[in-house]
Amino acid sequence: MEASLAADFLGIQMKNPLVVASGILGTSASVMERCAREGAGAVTSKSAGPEPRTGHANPVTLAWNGGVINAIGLTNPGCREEVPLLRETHRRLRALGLPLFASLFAPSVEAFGEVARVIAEAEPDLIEVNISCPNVGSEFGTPFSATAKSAAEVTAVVRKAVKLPISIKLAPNVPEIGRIAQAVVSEGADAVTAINTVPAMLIDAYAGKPVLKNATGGLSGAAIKPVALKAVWEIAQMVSVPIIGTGGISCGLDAAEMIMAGATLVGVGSAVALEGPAVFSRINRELEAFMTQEGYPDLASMRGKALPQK
Amino acid sequence: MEASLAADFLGIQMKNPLVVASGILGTSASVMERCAREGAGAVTSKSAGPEPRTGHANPVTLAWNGGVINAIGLTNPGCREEVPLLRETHRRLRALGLPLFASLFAPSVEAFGEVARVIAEAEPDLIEVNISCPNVGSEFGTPFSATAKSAAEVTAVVRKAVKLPISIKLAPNVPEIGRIAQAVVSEGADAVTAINTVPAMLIDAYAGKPVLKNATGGLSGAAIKPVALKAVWEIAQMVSVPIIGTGGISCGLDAAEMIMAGATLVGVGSAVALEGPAVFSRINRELEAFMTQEGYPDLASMRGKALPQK
Amino acid sequence: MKTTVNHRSLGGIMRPYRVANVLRENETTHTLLFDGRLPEAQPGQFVMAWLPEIGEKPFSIHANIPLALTICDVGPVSNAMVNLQVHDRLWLRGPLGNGFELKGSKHLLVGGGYGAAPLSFLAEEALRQEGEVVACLGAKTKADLILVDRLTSLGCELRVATEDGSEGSQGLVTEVAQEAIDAFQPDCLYACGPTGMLLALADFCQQRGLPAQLSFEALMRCGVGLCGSCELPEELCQRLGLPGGWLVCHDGPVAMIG
Amino acid sequence: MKTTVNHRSLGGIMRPYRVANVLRENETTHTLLFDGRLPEAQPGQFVMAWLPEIGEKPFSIHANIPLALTICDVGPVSNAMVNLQVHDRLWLRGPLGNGFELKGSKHLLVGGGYGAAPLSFLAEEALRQEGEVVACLGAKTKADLILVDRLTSLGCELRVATEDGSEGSQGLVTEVAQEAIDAFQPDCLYACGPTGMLLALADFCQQRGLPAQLSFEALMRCGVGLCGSCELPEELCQRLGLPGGWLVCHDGPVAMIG
Ligand SMILES: Cc1cc2nc3c(=O)[nH]c(=O)nc-3n(C[C@H](O)[C@H](O)[C@H](O)COP(=O)(O)OP(=O)(O)OC[C@H]3O[C@@H](n4cnc5c(N)ncnc54)[C@H](O)[C@@H]3O)c2cc1C
Ligand SMILES: Cc1cc2nc3c(=O)[nH]c(=O)nc-3n(C[C@H](O)[C@H](O)[C@H](O)COP(=O)(O)OP(=O)(O)OC[C@H]3O[C@@H](n4cnc5c(N)ncnc54)[C@H](O)[C@@H]3O)c2cc1C
Ligand SMILES: Cc1cc2nc3c(=O)[nH]c(=O)nc-3n(C[C@H](O)[C@H](O)[C@H](O)COP(=O)(O)O)c2cc1C
Ligand SMILES: Cc1cc2nc3c(=O)[nH]c(=O)nc-3n(C[C@H](O)[C@H](O)[C@H](O)COP(=O)(O)O)c2cc1C
Ligand code: FES
Ligand code: FES
Repeated sequence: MEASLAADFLGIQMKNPLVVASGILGTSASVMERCAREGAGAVTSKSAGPEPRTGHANPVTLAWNGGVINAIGLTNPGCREEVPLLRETHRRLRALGLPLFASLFAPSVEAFGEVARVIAEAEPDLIEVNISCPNVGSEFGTPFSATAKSAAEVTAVVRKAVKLPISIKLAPNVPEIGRIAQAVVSEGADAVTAINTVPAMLIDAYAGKPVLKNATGGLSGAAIKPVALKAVWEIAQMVSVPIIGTGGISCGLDAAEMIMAGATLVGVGSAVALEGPAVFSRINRELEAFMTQEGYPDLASMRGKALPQK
Repeated sequence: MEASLAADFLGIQMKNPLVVASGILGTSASVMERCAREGAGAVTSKSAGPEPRTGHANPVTLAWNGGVINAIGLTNPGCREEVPLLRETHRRLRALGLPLFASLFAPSVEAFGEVARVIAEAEPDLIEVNISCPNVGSEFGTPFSATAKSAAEVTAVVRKAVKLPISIKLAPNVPEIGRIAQAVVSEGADAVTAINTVPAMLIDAYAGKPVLKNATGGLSGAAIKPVALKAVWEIAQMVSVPIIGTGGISCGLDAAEMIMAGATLVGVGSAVALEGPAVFSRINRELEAFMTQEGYPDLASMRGKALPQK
Repeated sequence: MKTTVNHRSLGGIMRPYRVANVLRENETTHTLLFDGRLPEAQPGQFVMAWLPEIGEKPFSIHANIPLALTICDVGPVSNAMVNLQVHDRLWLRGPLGNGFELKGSKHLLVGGGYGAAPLSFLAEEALRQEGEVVACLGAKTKADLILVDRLTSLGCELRVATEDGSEGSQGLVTEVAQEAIDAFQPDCLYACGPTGMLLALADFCQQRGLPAQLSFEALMRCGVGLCGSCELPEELCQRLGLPGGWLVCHDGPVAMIG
Repeated sequence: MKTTVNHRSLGGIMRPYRVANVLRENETTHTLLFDGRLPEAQPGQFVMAWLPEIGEKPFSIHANIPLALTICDVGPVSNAMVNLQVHDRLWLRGPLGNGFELKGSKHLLVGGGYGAAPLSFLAEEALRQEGEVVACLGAKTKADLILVDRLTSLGCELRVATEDGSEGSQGLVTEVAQEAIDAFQPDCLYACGPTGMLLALADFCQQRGLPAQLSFEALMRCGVGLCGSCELPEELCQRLGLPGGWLVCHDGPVAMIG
């Protein structure tokens, strides 16, 4: 019997657990529709903030060891421009039976509430609150994901601002990500997304300079899969809300491992660079083949399998 | 003219900037002597604690994406047994003109002072205080490197306990490693070592289980070089003590990049698995060739080149 | 636990190359020849070129043995690159994107401005395979034309158009190209140049049922299909019969039409 | 920015294999045959074998086409492995360590206990290269002997010793080996077994000026030369003429003597 990839996420029915991670091709209705057509189970839009941003100058992405290091710098049209874009995207995704997750960020706790209120006008299926972008530190200071306290504050403000389901996106570079997850859940987060990129930089010895124009950036892709697995595995032991496990997933086995670590959905970002949005249908195919072969009838039967047995 | 690899570290004269990272072959006088003979500039002993430890059961190390993930679990004979081992090692290294760095750890702030006092009997050239091992969390709780406060407390205690130069070894999984470096320096650290491994885990989809017996471990090697570079680059902007830049260094260009990020010495760990201790002479050769070709007469002329210009 | 990074590279890391020679094509355009080559570059593919503290921009591969880029000075980054001297370094990552695919044996190449650069690489390959090549080049004025001699000496039949008639026919290169289609009856058309030129050619080829391979430009940031900034506008995709969300860096730069 | 991971692999990641067949060598020793093979394994190299929630231990490669391990039940991990059934999984990383290097054409193989396992792989290779192979196997008693038939059927000349004389000569395999050295005049001796046996052979070979390749065992943890746990004691290194700090997993398991 063929395994089923169907996922239930906060009552949203999805064809499969793969989510286009925020910042990956989430810039237009047409490109998000493309990801949907090529096999994604849900699409996250590029994080939108209070005002338009052009982001950092090139170089903004570099390959690293099977992964990527980026400092795009949150390029986005601003939340007000984003609303019609999200509406149009939502219309198209709905026709294909896919949910839309809308990502947002802001420079202050209060601004998170305001941006969330604006984005909520587009009625996405989920608001993903990006409190963990490592690439705007020089402007915004330490990300809110740095401590349980600041993460919880943002969550509370967004929770008050909108009725839609919210997921808080956490950063890996903290001593205990599980405690931060606990804090955001206790302030009303419906889900947790983990992880954002790992703060990092490349230097070119011949140039004697950082390569990214922004000097530092965030590491993603294969290189960080073990970091993401550990984060999700820890969070899953601390909270009972669903987790969108993201980081380094590039094949069906990776996705299975992420679900075994406790994830309900699986975010895919950098792997898109390997073969374009077709990566989603490949990962789904591989995941289904793995599940069928190993006798997992559905995602639930696999979820959390690598967690300590109670 | 040939470039000089000579390094001056806290007044200690070294033939080259390469340091055998703690936990890498630092278990006996004979194996540390071997590293010295094969080209290292200094050798760090395996971290010793208050009591003997067998460490975790196998599997304790796995290859990952050009790097390694390990959960050795601080296998060591205990600091009292360590003293004669260090004395003998020191005797042999001295004959070869190399300094010995002695690493230690402890489960509590006070115990750090006690272990340091014992280890100091062997009179190593530097005591490296490992407050950042990710592999004993289940026994010891969050590493002391997690916050500026706990890191500073350990530093103060060790500072009081011994007269020898001390370096505090920091963890990468913190929001702002530069602030932690500042805190330990203000409590009297003579140097900073960064980074320890990045907390991580591997899961095997077919087994449905974590692969390391300890479930989680620490990532090292090529995969983490960008994380280490960023940590050192940040620390170098916050403190003026020398930095032992460690993480993912496996060739001469890597070493040059680490020095350009602000490191005075360069730790090498996982790359030893690529070709054995011969890796030290290769990296030195490559570094010297690079410096000669690019017209850097000495390490000082290269140091901090990738830092923001003031 | 399997690592899958064996599909398509991520564009590779930046590698420094040294300028081995500089050819002045015209007042604003220089061809830089380098001391190395890229792994397996195809005509039509591009590289991202970086100068520390200046910036990074995409450039078509003009030749690969030895590697050459033809750079037109239009702004700060290209200006710094045009001013590079022999022995200076330029950092490249790539090759990126797809390339042209030679179809049949009669090839019509149409280049506007520095669009001639990838076409010269393509012509070389086509002639190596013993195809017949007609190349149409266009520019505002004679002084803006590039690579005319290079393409002629390779063995292409050349047709030139300038807007002011200072060289070749007066008018647009699209007009010369249309004449060439009728006269030469090519198996496929390959073009690189401004979007307006490409769209005009696309319409004309669609009418004639002639397959066309058009190399587009766009604002590139990541260069590897992640950031979305190089997406071809949806109206253009519809007009060209391309699927929506077409990415110049990943699906292109060459769009296969018809 | 260059990534250098092209020297020696880090032992690779754990990969699951399935048991395709189990051969019972004796009461405590089984040879497991698997449904795949390792990339380029040499006789003398080893793998780290893992069973989830049980443990990981090193085992010599007995054969690679198909892959086979010969496992003797001496404790919890080896016990679980000996009890694996057809279709069960075992996870392996490797090949690790160096291998034997065939020298000359007359080869003397000496195995104690499951030390016969890598020697069978070596004999196969030596005979493929048309060398002459004499193999000496030793054990406490007849029931402990393994791979006697396998080595004979490969075409080796076999000499067996048991401590109780229940099979072959009575005594230690080292004695039989000494006789074989005199009678056969080999170009090199290759041995695997308990440390005492290896040291006795090393002394004897050094006296005779015969090169020897001795495969050592040690407590292995990382298996890739990082943790130091498999270091051969310094006295042994001195006695064998090996450099101090010799690591069984990285420099060995095969020590080249003389
Ligand atoms: C796939 C691809 C291949 C390319 N190949 C080449 C090539 O082989 N040779 C080459 O010279 N360029 C090529 N380009 C274009 C090249 O990337 C730009 O010319 C360059 O980015 C300009 O950068 P800049 O910082 O110097 O100027 P910018 O600051 O980016 O631009 C300065 C001004 O010039 C305008 N401008 C930009 N491009 C052009 C243009 N083509 N014509 C007129 N005005 C323009 C801009 O809008 C801006 O107003 C290619 C682009 C792509 C996407
Ligand atoms: C390079 C290398 C190659 C090896 N190749 C093989 C092989 O091909 N086949 C194989 O069966 N084993 C081989 N071994 C040994 C094998 O790794 C051990 O037998 C195994 O680790 C035992 O693990 P365990 O957990 O079952 O027992 P443990 O708990 O580790 O050991 C149980 C008890 O048995 C003792 N013991 C361990 N090894 C032996 C031994 N060899 N003889 C007698 N007592 C012993 C221990 O000291 C302990 O008291 C090899 C070891 C090395 C280092
Ligand atoms: C080019 C790029 C841009 C990104 N932009 C965003 C963003 O805008 N908002 C966000 O929350 N995460 C962003 N991320 C992080 C990803 O969503 C994801 O968390 C991370 O890349 C790890 O997943 P991966 O290894 O599959 O790429 C970005 C990542 C990349 C590579
Ligand atoms: C097998 C292994 C054991 C280690 N043991 C220790 C240790 O005992 N004490 C310590 O401070 N760091 C230990 N480390 C961390 C290294 O010293 C080093 O900080 C880290 O591996 C990053 O460097 P690398 O990428 O060059 O390996 C260990 C690392 C490895 C791979
Ligand atoms: S430049 Fe980023 S998707 Fe094309
Ligand atoms: S087993 Fe770790 S060094 Fe050999």
